This record gives sequence, C-alpha cells and structure tokens, in this order.
Amino acid sequence: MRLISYLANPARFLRFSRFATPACGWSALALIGIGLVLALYISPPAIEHGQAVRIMYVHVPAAWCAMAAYSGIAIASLVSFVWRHNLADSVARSLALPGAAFTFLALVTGSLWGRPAWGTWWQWDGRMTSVLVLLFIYIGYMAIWNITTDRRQASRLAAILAMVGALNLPIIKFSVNWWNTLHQPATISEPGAPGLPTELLMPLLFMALGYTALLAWFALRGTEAELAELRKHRASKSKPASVKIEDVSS
Amino acid sequence: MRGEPTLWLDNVSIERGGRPLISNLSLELSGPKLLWIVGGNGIGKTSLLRTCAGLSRPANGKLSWKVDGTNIAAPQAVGFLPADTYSKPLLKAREDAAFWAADLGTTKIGAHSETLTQHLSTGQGKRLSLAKLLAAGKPIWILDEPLAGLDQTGRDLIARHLQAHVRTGGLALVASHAPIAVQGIPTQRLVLG
Amino acid sequence: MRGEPTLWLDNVSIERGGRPLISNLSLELSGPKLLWIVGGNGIGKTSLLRTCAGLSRPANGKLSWKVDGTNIAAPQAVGFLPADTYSKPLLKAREDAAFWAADLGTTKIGAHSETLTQHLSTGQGKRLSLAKLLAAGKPIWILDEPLAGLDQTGRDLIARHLQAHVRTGGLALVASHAPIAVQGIPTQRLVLG
Amino acid sequence: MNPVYKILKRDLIRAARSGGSWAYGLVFMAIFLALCGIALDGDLSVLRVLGVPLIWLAVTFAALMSVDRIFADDLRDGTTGQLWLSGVSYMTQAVAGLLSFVLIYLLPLTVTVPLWALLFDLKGVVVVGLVSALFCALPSLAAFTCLSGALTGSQGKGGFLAIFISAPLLIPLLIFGVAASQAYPTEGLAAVEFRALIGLSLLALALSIPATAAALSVNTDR
Amino acid sequence: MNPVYKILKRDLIRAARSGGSWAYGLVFMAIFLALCGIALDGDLSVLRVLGVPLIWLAVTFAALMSVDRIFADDLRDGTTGQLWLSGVSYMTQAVAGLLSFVLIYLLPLTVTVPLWALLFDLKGVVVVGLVSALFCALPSLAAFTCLSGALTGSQGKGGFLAIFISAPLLIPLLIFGVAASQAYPTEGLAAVEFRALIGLSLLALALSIPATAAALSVNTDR
Ligand code: HEM
Ligand SMILES: Nc1ncnc2c1ncn2[C@@H]1O[C@H](COP(=O)(O)OP(=O)(O)OP(=O)(O)O)[C@@H](O)[C@H]1O
Ligand SMILES: Nc1ncnc2c1ncn2[C@@H]1O[C@H](COP(=O)(O)OP(=O)(O)OP(=O)(O)O)[C@@H](O)[C@H]1O
Ligand SMILES: [Mg+2]
Ligand SMILES: [Mg+2]
Repeated sequence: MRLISYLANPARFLRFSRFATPACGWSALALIGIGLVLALYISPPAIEHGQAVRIMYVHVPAAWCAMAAYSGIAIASLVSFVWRHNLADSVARSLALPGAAFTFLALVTGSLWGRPAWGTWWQWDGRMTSVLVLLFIYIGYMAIWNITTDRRQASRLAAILAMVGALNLPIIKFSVNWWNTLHQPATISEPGAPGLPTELLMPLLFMALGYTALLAWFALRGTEAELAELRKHRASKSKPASVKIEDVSS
Repeated sequence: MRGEPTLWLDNVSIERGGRPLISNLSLELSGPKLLWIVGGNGIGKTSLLRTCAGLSRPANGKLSWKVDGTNIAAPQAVGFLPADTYSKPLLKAREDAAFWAADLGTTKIGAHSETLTQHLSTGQGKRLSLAKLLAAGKPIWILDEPLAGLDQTGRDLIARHLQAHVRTGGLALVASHAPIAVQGIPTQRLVLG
Repeated sequence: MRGEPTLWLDNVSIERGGRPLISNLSLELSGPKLLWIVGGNGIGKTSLLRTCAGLSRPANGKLSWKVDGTNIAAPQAVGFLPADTYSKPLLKAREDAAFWAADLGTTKIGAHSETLTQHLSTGQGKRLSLAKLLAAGKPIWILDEPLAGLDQTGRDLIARHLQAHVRTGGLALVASHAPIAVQGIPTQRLVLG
Repeated sequence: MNPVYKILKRDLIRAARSGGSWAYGLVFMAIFLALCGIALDGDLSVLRVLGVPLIWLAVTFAALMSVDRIFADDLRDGTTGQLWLSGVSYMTQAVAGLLSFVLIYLLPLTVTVPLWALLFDLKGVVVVGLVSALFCALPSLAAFTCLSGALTGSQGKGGFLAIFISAPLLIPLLIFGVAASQAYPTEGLAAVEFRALIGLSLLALALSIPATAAALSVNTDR
Repeated sequence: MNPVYKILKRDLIRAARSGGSWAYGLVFMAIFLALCGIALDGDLSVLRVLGVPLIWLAVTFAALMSVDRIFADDLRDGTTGQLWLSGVSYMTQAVAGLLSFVLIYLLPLTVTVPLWALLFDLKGVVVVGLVSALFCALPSLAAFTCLSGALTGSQGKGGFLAIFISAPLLIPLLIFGVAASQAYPTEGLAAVEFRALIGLSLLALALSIPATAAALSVNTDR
C-alpha cells in the first residue's frame, strides 16, 4: 500500500518504471522460456493423465493469472473510483487485454485438456461457465473503454463494471466446491491439500511466475504509454479563454 | 423575498476533450444580479454554465452554492434552462409540463396543451422549458441561449421573468448571443475571449 | 451569374395535426430577392419552408420550381438550412463535411475539423450546416432560423453569404425572429399572423 | 407527488403511446418459442423436457432486448440531469427506472408464461414452479439489465453493448432459475435453488442500484 | 463520387468508431447460442438437432435487432431529406442502406457461422449446407429488415412494429432456410428448398427496394 501511494506521483512512477518495466519484460521471457523447456521436455508424464498433463503447465498458471489480473483491475478500479486517481485506471485498463488473453488461454487449454481427460471439449459446468463469464466481463470492460469518448467518463464507467464484475471471482474460485462437477477442486493452491510432486510443481512455478511478470510488464508499459500520451497532450495544448467582467449600465 | 443566493467558484478549470477552455477561474457571484455571459462560438459558455449548475465536474477546482451564507447542494439552488429542449416525445405538452409541475399558461402555450411535444415548434419547445424553470422556483437561474428561437413576445416574457427574478433577490447567469436587455436590474457582463 | 430561379406556389394550403396553418397561398417568387418570413412562434414558418423545399407535401395546391422559366425538380433547385443540425455523431467534423463536399474553412471552423460532430458547440454545429449549404450551390436558398446560436462573426458571415447569393441572381427565403439585416439587396418581408 | 410514482406514470403513458413497443419482448418470446417448437418437430416428449429451459431463455432474452429503453432517452436529452436538479437523486432515478422496467417489460413476460407453457404441454405443477422461480429471479434480472442500460446509456449505441455487459451476469441466474424450476415439483418452494435465487436477487439489488446510480451520475456529466 | 459508395464509406466509419457496435450482432449470437447451450444442459444429442434452427434464429434475430440502425438516424435528424435535396434519390438511399446493412451487420454474422456450429457439434456437411442456405437468404433477410426499418424509422419506437412488419415476411424465410440447410447433406445445392430460397430473395429484393424508397419518402414528410 505504501508502495502504491509512493508511486502515485507520475514523476516517481516514471523513475521506477524505467527499471521495472524492462526487468519485468525480460524476466517474463526467461521464466516462461525455462518453464516451457521444463514442461515440454524434462518433466515426466503424469500417471493418470499421460502426456496430456503438459497442458497443465499452460492451463493452470493461465487460469491463475486470469483471476489475478481481474483482481488487480477490480482493486485499481476501486482506487480510481473512490480517490479519482488517474494512474490507477491506467493500470486497470492495461491489465484488461492480457487478462482477457489469459482467460482465453485457460478456456482453450482447458477444453483441449478436457477432450482426453473427460471425453468432451465443453460442458456447462460451474467452473467453465464462470470462466467464460469472466471472458465476457473482460470484453465488456474493454468495450466500455473503447466506446466512451471522454476519458474521465470512460474510466468511471469501466470502474463501475469492474467492481460489480468482481462478484464473479469467488464464483470461479468456489464453483468446484459448490457444484461438484467435472473440474477438479484445488489441489495445488489449497493449504493442506495433497499437493503435487516437485518435478511437476517446478515447471508450474516457473510458468506462473513468468506469466505474472508478463502481467506486470503490461501494466507498467500501459501506464507509461498513458503518461506519455498525457504529456504529449499537455505540450500541444491550446490556450484557455480569457475572462473579463464588466458592469453594464441599463 | 428569498435569501440571498451565492455561487462561488474557487480556481475552477474546465476542459473538453483534453483542451482547456477555462483555467483557474475564481469568482464570487451573489444576487440580486444578472450575469450576462458572452463570447464567440465554441469558447466554452455552455460548458461553464453546466459546470456552474453542478451537472459537469470541473477538471480542477471547487464550486459551492450558498443561500444566506450557508452551503447548500446544487439541486436546491439551481434551475437550468438548456439550449435544447428536454421534453419527452410521445407525451402531450400538458403531460410533460405536469411531470415537472409546470404550468403552460405561464409561457402562453396553454392552447397547445394537447399537442405531442415532438410536434411543438422550436419556439414552443423553448417556452415549455421556460415554464419548467419557472415552476422550479430556484434562487439561482442558469440560462443557456434563452432567446434563441423565441418571437418578440417570447423574448419579452423572458425579460420580464428575469427582471422579476432578480428583483426578488435572485441570481441569474445567462449565456446569450442576442442582447439581454433587462431594465433596472444590476447587470454585469462576463466576456470570454 | 446563374439563371433566374423562380418558386411558384399555387393555392397552397398547409395543415399540421388537422389544424390549418396556411390556406390558399398563391405566390410567385423570383430571384434576385431575399424574402424574410416573420411570424409568432408556432404560426407555421417552418412548415411553410419545408413545403417550399419540397420536403413536405402541402395539404392542397401545387408548387413548382423553375430556372429561367423551365420547370425543374426541387432537388435541383433548393438548398435547405434546417433549424437543427443534421451532422452525424461519431463522424469528425472534417468527415461529415467531406460527405456533403463542404469546406469547413468557408464558415471558419477549420480548427475543429478533428472534433466529433456531437461535441461541437451549438454555434459550431450551425456553421457546419451552413458550410454544407454553401457547398451545394443551389439557386434557391431556404433558411430556417439561420442566426440562432451564432455569434457576431457568424451572423456577419450569414449576411455576407446571403448578399453574395442574391447578388448573383439567387432567391433566398429566410424565416428568422432576429432581424436579417442585409445591405443593398432587394428584400421583401412575408408576415404570417 | 412521489417522484418514483411520477416517473412510473410518465413511462407508462409513453409505453402505452409507443405503438406497443412494450410488447416487443412478448412477440420475441412467441416467435422464439414457436420456432423452437417447429424445430423440435412437435415431439412432445422432447418438448416437455426442454420447455422450462427454453422459456427461461426466452424471458432472459426478451428482457435483454429492452435494455436500451431504460435510461437512454433520459440521458440523451438531459432529463437525468434536470431530474437531479429538481431534487430527484440518482439513486431514486435508478429505483424508478428499475421499477418501470419491471412493470412495462418484465411483468407482461412473466404473467404470460403459463400461456407459453401450453405450447410445451407442461404439467400444472411444473408451470407453478416455473412462474415462482421467475418471480424470485425478477429483481436480479431487472437489476442487471438496468445497470447495463445505465452504463451504456448515453452513447447512442447501447443495444448490443448492453446485452454484452449484462449477459455474463445473467448466466448464473439462468442456471439457478432452471434448476429451481425443475426442483419445484419434488421439493416445492423449500428447494435450496429457490433460496439461491432469492439470495442472488437480493445481492443483485444491493449491488446494482448504487452502481446504476453511479453510472447515471457519470453519464450526466458531459 | 458515387453516392452509394459515399454512404457506405460514411456508415463504415461510423460503425468502426462505435466501439464495435457492428460486432454486437456477433456477441448477441455468441451469448444467445451459449445461453441456449446452458439452458439445454449441454446435452449434445438435443443440441445437434436444435443447432441448425437455433443458428438460423440467432442470425434472424441479430438482424432484426439492428433494424433501427438502418434508416432511423438519417430519418430522425433530417439527413434523408437533405440527401434527397442533394440529388440522391430515395431509391439510391434504399440500396445504399441495404448494402451497408449487409456489409456491417449481416456478413460478419454469416461468415462466423462455422464457428458457432462448433458449439453444437455439427458435422462439416451440415455446416456447409447451413452457410450456403444463409448466403442464399441474405438478400431477402436484408431486404425485409430494411423495409421495416424504413417503415418504422422516424417514429423512434421501431421495435414492435418492425418485428411485426417483418416477422410475417421472415417466417417463411426461416422455414425454407432451415429446410434447405437440412436438405443439403442428402440433396446438395440442387434441393428444391435452395431454389425456393433464391426465388424468395429475388422477389424480396424486387419488392422491398421500391417499397423501402416509398417508405423513406413518406417518412421524410413531416
Ligand atoms: C474449459 C475448461 C476449463 C476451464 C475454464 C478451467 C478453469 C480453471 C481455473 C479458473 C482454474 C484456477 C482455479 C483456482 O485457482 O482455484 C483451474 C485450475 C486447474 N485446472 Fe482447469 N479448467 C478447465 C479444464 C480443465 C481440465 C480438463 C483439467 C484436467 C483434467 C483441469 C485441471 C486443472 C487443474 C489441475 C487446476 C489446478 C487446481 C489447483 O490446484 O488450484 N482443468 N482451471
Ligand atoms: N469531447 C470533446 N472533444 C473535443 N472538443 C470538445 C468536446 N466537447 C466540447 N468540445 C469543444 O469545446 C468547446 C466548448 O463548447 P461549448 O458548447 O461550451 O461552447 P459555447 O461557448 O457554448 O459555444 P456556442 O456559442 O456555439 O454555444 C467547443 O469548441 C467544442 O468544440
Ligand atoms: N402533428 C401535429 N399535430 C398537431 N400540431 C402540430 C403537429 N405538427 C405541428 N404542429 C403545430 O403546427 C404549428 C406549426 O409549427 P411550425 O414549426 O411550422 O411553427 P414555426 O412558425 O416554425 O414556429 P417557431 O417560430 O417556434 O419555429 C405549431 O403550432 C405546432 O404546434
Ligand atoms: Mg453553447
Ligand atoms: Mg420554426
């Protein structure tokens, strides 16, 4: 929180992001690269899933990051709505695209995995449906940004949608418990759950960290771009009107 | 005689589409007074009025509305006459007026009470809006181009009502390209340019 | 100098909502001339103008448009400036003008070419409509409240263009509550009332 | 006079004069359900199974199709701002809009459900379950639809965007609604799905009304 | 410059700037079909049967929902009359409106049908039949929709009237369309239903364009 209020100043933010942005970008590349190598060549196939388990290394972190990105959007939206902070909605806005992409990835890999695992591409169970809903919310969120011509207005409207849409997050999380359907309940992320063997966990961890770095890169870069835009605008500003008051004799 | 209304602008800046229209305007206006706002097309009169009415937020700065020195909210203080009508199509003039508790007689369009509002002529539409403003009975009037589209009797009507409003202590902000000629009330002119 | 345009009304009656506004009006108007139409709100000026432009059918009677004595269709003869704008939201002023082959420079709003038309101010919208009228180059101009919402330079612009139009043989019908002051051209006034 | 009542009255008059635009949803439902019937070749055994979900679907879509009729007009011509100036808070306007939406668009749909049920040869108890579930879901259906109406209102291009925004919120409703209707014949109103529906409705109202009010206030600012 | 081309260009710009409102037909379809899937509980055997008619229905409704986007704006702000004065006949305006409707709203719907077909697990040959039938029906779909758009245009209360006007015209289209799609796997393009569809399309164009022009001219008069 202190970091956030520290960075809320644009100048300080730019100083921070000059290092942070490339750092995030490169580490994302490296982590995902290592993760992919581990996942595709080094880790063994799982007992019950066979080679299809490799999908997991893409699927699970994508699903996590989809939710993480949305949580980020929701929190940033709250900040921007309540305290009218411009940087916050830049962050929220730039998280939307990668978030939507991860959601899409989770859906596609999930349904690719579903074919060998459950014998179907798609079922309307709670988990899948709520993730699909998340994708819709992402698209709606981006659409509001695109459709509204006034930036101030767009940010507030989008923030309202983001905050209401946050209702979907617990639904995604707990859908597997509420409706016990096809999708397996949390095994990795639940404390006290059985967990995975390390050789399966390692690539997963790399991928998850890599995705997270990628998210951070998007958020930082989007905010930078927004600030640059703002500065360019300032530079090309026309002059405001002069104001003069005089008495009129009637 | 109502209490004396005050409109207070503290360092207000207005932007539209990223372009600054008005910057750092500080003003204290209090009734009884007519403030006539003039300036070329697109200079920012409408934007200023909407901000003063509390309908738009300024990019910067603060506004407050007071009566007899105590702060009140904009909805209690301000009546706004926009340049375009806001009557609902498919309602008869009578019904639309009743919704705002307005009386068509006050602006001499009683004869058209059964006409659907979308069939009213330009001037009749303006008169309908004016009737609504009069019915609201607010201490601060904000009028955007009140004379546009009105015939001579309509313009006289506006002048008379403005006069009565200011005489009873009211404050009026009027943006108009046509001269606002009102006899015997304190008038100031705010020139944007 | 173009051919001399004539607008011919033969026993024209106009009704709105079953109420007769104008009955059995016969007129022959030919350029060069400015016809200033006046009358109270709701008397039927707009209805008359729309009829003269061929946009509304009269309840009775006939109209014809001629240039140098030969009948032509309304679309060849008439340019119409309505009281409200007809620019398309979501288009930039530049694009909207280009659609009608109009030039924003002619009415001095070239600086706003990148603004979406729904964000133009009242007067800027009017100027855009005017630019479209000028681009069409028709021999008969029909203008409904051309001065409403315009600042002083805008009004001068209209006067100058009207003058030039009539000087080159054109015919202009103008309904306006504000006085249409144009120097040195033959002007008639049609009073409805 | 109470402002909510005034707004309701105004909207009712306008709806009555609009050449039946309020019936749009009904017509959609009729065509949709008739076509589904035709498509399924009038096979009653299939129809009886599909009846409940298809009717739920029709109601949801009919509601969605009226989204841009709620606040758009008022936002576009400035009435929302004028109402605010006349002392009607955005919250009150949100409530009034919601109520008038329910009265004009949703109620006719719900009330005529037994009629459409005939098409599918549904049994009496199933119809009762269906209608009760619909009534429980009505508030959240209206709340979400209103919210998206307010969010997209003044853009003059509401329609599809509004659908797009509210549909994801409506999917869970649909799932619970169908489940509740199907649980009724065996478990009655005590079925857990009914409680879920009512819970969802209360939640939806609690969330949507302030959000709608906020969206209205943002959209008034120009 | 050719006026039809000019109008098309203008409408394409507007569509592109409207935050993707042209795509909302697609979204409508996606959501509609997804919701159908949910309501039908993802039962593939039912979905496979309902797939073709539901997709037809979705296309038709997506088209109908755009009815008031065709001529309404131009009629309401007086552009139609101004275009007429600038020498663009009502007939030309009708053709331009029809073309821009097809380009902006219908084509994206038709082109993406194979995608939606996946949802219903339809076989390749069925999809080909479906798409060919849709293309044959496109002109009449557009023609009917345009006509009702022009008829109801300036009233600002299109909805019900539009659906009512176009529904009787569209129902035969739907019936033939579904029949043609279903006949394709066995009979190919030679199926009599295809000829019926094409005939209907030609007839619809021949009837609707002059009727649309007439409706435009009537609605310009105020
Ligand atoms: C389209 C279909 C699918 C979707 C939308 C989906 C969605 C998700 C989501 C959102 C999560 C994160 C849950 C959390 O953090 O609590 C997740 C985790 C997971 N998914 Fe899927 N999934 C799909 C298909 C599958 C399939 C077919 C399998 C394998 C049989 C699978 C296995 C897993 C596993 C093992 C996890 C990790 C659970 C944990 O320990 O947290 N998913 N999925
Ligand atoms: N969203 C926007 N983007 C760009 N420019 C805008 C936007 N909204 C308004 N403007 C511009 O802001 C300026 C102020 O408009 P405003 O309506 O306040 O002018 P006005 O003084 O009332 O003019 P008029 O005399 O014509 O009524 C105009 O130049 C207009 O083009
Ligand atoms: N469909 C209708 N039903 C009833 N009355 C109508 C209808 N359409 C128009 N009117 C009436 O016809 C009259 C003529 O309107 P018109 O717009 O021609 O007046 P105008 O002279 O231009 O007035 P203004 O000076 O206000 O612009 C008005 O009184 C209007 O109320
Ligand atoms: Mg103005
Ligand atoms: Mg008029």
